[in-house]
Amino acid sequence: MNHSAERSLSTYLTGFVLAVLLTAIPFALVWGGLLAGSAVYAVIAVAAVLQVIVHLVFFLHIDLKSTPAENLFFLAFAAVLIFIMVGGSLWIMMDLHHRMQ
Amino acid sequence: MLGRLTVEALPFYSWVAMGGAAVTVGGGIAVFLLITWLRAWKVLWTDWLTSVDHKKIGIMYVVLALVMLVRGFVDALMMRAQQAFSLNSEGYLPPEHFEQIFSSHGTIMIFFVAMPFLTGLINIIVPQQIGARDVAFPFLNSVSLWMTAAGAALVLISLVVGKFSQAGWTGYPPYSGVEYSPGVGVDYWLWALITSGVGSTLSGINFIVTIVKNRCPGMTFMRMPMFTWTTLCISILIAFSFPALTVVAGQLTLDRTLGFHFFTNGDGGNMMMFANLLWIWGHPEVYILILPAFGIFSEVVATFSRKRLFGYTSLVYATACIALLSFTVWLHHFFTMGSSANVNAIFGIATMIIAVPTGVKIFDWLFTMYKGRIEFHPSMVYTIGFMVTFVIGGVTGVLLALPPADYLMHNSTFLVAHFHNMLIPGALFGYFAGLNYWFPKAFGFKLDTKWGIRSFWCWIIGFYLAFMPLYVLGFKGMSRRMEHYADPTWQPYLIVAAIGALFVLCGIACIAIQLYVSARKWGSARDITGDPWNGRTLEWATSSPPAPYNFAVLPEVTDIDAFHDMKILGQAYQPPQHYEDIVMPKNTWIGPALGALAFALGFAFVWYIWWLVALCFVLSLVCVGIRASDDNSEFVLPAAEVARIERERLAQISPADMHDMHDYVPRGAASGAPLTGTV
Amino acid sequence: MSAATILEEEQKHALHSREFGFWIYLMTDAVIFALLFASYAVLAENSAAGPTSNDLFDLSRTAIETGLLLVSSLTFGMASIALMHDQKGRVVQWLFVTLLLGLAFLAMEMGEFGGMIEKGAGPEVSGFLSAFFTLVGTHGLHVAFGSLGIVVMIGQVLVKGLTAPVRSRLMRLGLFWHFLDIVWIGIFSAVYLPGVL
Amino acid sequence: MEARIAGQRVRAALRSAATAGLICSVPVLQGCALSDAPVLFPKGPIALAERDLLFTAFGIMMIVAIPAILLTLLFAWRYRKRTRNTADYAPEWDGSWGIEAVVWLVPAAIVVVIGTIVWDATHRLDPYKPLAADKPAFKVQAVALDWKWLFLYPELGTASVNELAFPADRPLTIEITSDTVMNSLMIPALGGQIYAMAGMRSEMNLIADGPGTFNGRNTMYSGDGFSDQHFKAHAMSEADFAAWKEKVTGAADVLDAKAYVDLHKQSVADPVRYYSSFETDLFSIILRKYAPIVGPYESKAAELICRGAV
Repeated sequence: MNHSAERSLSTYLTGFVLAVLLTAIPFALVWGGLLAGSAVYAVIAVAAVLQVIVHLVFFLHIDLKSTPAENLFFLAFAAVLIFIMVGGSLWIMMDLHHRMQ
Repeated sequence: MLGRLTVEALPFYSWVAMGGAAVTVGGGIAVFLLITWLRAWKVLWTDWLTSVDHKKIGIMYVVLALVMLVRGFVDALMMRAQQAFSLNSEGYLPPEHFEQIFSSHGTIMIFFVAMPFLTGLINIIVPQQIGARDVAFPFLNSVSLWMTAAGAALVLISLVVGKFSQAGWTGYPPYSGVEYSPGVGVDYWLWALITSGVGSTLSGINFIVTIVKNRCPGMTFMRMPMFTWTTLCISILIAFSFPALTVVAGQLTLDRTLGFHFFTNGDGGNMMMFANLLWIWGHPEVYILILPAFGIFSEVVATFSRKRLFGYTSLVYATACIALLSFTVWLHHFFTMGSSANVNAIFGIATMIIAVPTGVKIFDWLFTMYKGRIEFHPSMVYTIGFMVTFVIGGVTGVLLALPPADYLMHNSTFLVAHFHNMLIPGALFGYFAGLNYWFPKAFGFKLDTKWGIRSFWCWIIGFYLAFMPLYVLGFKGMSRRMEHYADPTWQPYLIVAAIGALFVLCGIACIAIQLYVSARKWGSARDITGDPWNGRTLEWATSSPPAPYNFAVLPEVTDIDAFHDMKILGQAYQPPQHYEDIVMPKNTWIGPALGALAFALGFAFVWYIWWLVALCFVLSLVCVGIRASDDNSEFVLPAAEVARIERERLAQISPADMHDMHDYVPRGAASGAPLTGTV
Repeated sequence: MSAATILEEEQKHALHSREFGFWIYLMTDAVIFALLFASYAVLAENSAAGPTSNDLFDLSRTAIETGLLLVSSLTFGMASIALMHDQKGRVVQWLFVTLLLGLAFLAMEMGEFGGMIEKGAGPEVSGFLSAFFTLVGTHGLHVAFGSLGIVVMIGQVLVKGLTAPVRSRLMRLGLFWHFLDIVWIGIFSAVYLPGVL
Repeated sequence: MEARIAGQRVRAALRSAATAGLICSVPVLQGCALSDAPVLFPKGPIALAERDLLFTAFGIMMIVAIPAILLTLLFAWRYRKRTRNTADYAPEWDGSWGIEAVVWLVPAAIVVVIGTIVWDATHRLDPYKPLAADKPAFKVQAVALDWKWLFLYPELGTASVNELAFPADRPLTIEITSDTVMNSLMIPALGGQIYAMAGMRSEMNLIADGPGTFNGRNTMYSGDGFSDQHFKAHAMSEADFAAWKEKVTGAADVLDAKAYVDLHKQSVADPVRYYSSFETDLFSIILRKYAPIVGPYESKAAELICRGAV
């Protein structure tokens, strides 16, 4: 969204390397069965969130300073709503699931 | 060849169905003949249907809304009549028809009356209020209109070919699933929702961008008129809540058409997920309908109290609060599904919190009236009627937000009364206020006030008579959607409610008469200045109706009531130093074409005519492709032409037409002087 | 001002508006995917006596698909850099590479879907499979539209050159392509990896 | 001038509205006293507590609602435009911290109060919560069918259609499910309602003040027979209940798998029916029908019920 930002090769390569790492970790854990229980889910979730941030920063060039404020606002708003909608839905449906046994 | 479409689909199986079909087809033929008789086809096509002018698109939206209001109201009248008579009898409607009628009533009123009405008013007014020449995406605006019209057409044609849904406007599965509703009704409902939902989403995005990017110089966010603020908020709500409708309607369509198991009984479906997703859209939708009306009330109450709006900042924050909170309360539509107390209590409390900013708004309007000079224009009378009646709806809303009380009232007529109590005074009265207020802006002459006031009294009396009995019937244990009943003590209430519906019928007739009477004597009620009510915001700075470009020179703004200040400072109606060329979008046939294709695609999908589905899809892509490769979609209106139009306009205005501003002092930065105040 | 400069000014403003509008569209699309994820999470266990995710998912295939999409994000980035340096030929080359990667991804996904349906694990078998096919299929549909967009844009670059509207469209297409990669992160993290655990 | 005429018009219209309202309210007042409204005059402590919550919240909200309504009417009257209005006019007055504070904080305080009450009441009146009583709860299993209610009495080994009977001196625990579309079971005089959904088991606990007969119904629209999908709930004295039990136990019909498959067919306005016994584990089998598990059916009967045919 921002025209002046430096989109050098190194930005994309850094992003790519980080993304590969953050993909490799969860795949390796699951494939190799290196971890068990809820820890695996935690690692997958953290790696996913980090990788989303990596993509936003290095590929979509989101930047708190140079990205227009309205774009940041809508990104944040969407994040909050997705949290409310997905979190709320899961909470409601899990609760229902338990009560309907 | 024709999928499951056969002769059986034609309505020769009962007199009710034939009657509905006859009225629909007859209405269509009448309109066709009228246009032909007026030789208006060419004008209609070149000046209106293909137009990308936001004002014309807005007018077409409102016309669509008013036509569908009549259709939706006929449904209401038929339901009230049925229940007034059906004590221990079948009444005059078999269940099959009664069910279609209450389903289409809700669907039409929400999607094809309220949505187009508010979108139309927004289209006509918001670009002018922010001092812009157009919306951000004029072509997209035309597509939105025609998608909405395509959805409405799908509902209308369901009366003639096949049947409409019998699953209620919320269409809860598994009843709306293919196992229990195998016919085409639910498919019509789904495609009407999907098509018009796409239109609404595009409108939402369009108006966010318009308001964020197209404001005139000096108009900061905190100087935007309240109607623009509410429009911005609901555009955001539309953009972020309609995806939920798209998802849930898409999933139900997959269930019905391809045998998926999202919401089926068994096979791993979960019907409560439907309720969950539907209301993630549905609750914000309530505020999408009501907030623009709140914006209209804010404009009207300031103008007709001849005062600055009280608590502008407070109103802005209250609007934003309501918009955000509206995403956090959806579970209150299904407290009774058996959630645990924690879930119910938290969603109940979140719901009640919305009452706070809503209450604040009521008091802000109240104190705008305080120490004002109130003129009982129909818009203002609708506003006062709203303020009194909406409070009752708010109270009953909080009652329903108490989960244990909701266990008693859910699915009862109390609930029906409650949401009509929100949507009739809260939304519809606002749109009517807007219709009376902005009509001269759109058409250049004022609406008759006498018939306006009469329509108000019929509507409000009709409202109280129709819905107060339903509150009581809720206490008496009457469920909604009952085709007949056995309790004789219910009948008197239902008869009163039916009388209320007759009053509303008079209200609608009054509006029709008002339009007719005003059109007959339009010459004497001409609005020459473009500012018939001594308005305060920028839309009154343009002529009535505005030139295609709205503003010859974009205004500069220093305060919220921009035009009010211009009038005080003598800056209004002044020709600028020089005129400039103006870029305008060209009309295009692609908008109506896409609408027609969306209609055909929906129809084909409903009847499983797969070759037509594919054809429409490909043709739509072709249309989009033609449009996307057209780099020549705009033209330049030369400065000389602009100057001619403006000179003609200003020459008509004599000082006698202008409003006396001696009561007012300029304000803030606009005056360039410290406040003197005349309190 | 001449008509040409006014049109140019107007075009600049319009392109800004389009870029912002497209951003909002992406956010609403993100909500659509979020709700499809929520549906999947709710229905993931509902395999209704049919095959479960453990029976069906093949992580090596997922890993290759992930790699294809990730590399395609990088190659689209290369196209963006070439665009910045006004290297028309390079832009077309990198777009073409991206297109090939996208098509390879689609081919693998269709192979996966076809295999599952053949095995009697089509979307009509259970709530789990309905949600799976809808979520992953919607993503695939987006990739297909993105690929179509790349074809169109290669044509536009060749025919019209790197004009302002073409640049703006390429930038928006890039956003879309990177966005699809982000959605894919969600898919392998919420669908495939937990599915084989 | 115009304003004065408008004012007169408003007055005239107000008068006619008041008259119309009075005329219309007469039949209402005559014909329909509200003493039979089950929500307002409940017959059980649960419904009573729910109603009291309704009344309390309503009362508290009047603190804001009544001033809002009265002030609207008062201001509209006092500050109307007319030729000689002595009322103050302050066209530039647009804010007051005092007023803002009151209009934000008073409703907020009310929400805090009602919110506290709701948190407590929602937990106290959770329909799943077993009721404290001297005697153990009487358990009934309710199945929503098109368009009738089937009640199973595990304690008695009997079943009934469109009639629910239970001893008045014991709490009533109803397990609810559906063998059709979503329904909602409600007995307004005794308390709330809970959805009945296929494959899911929901629950409701109620208790009656004493013997009596109450209306119950499905409140969730479910198709053509919906209007007639109601039943009588009888809270019975010990003697009456014993007699009723006798009557049902002696019924000729038996609700075996085959009879259930027949009963499951759509029918409208069914008469009350009694079954002296029902298929073993019928309720669980109906639940299992929609929540399939891997493996064979546990019995021929289960297979018949789940598949509708063997």
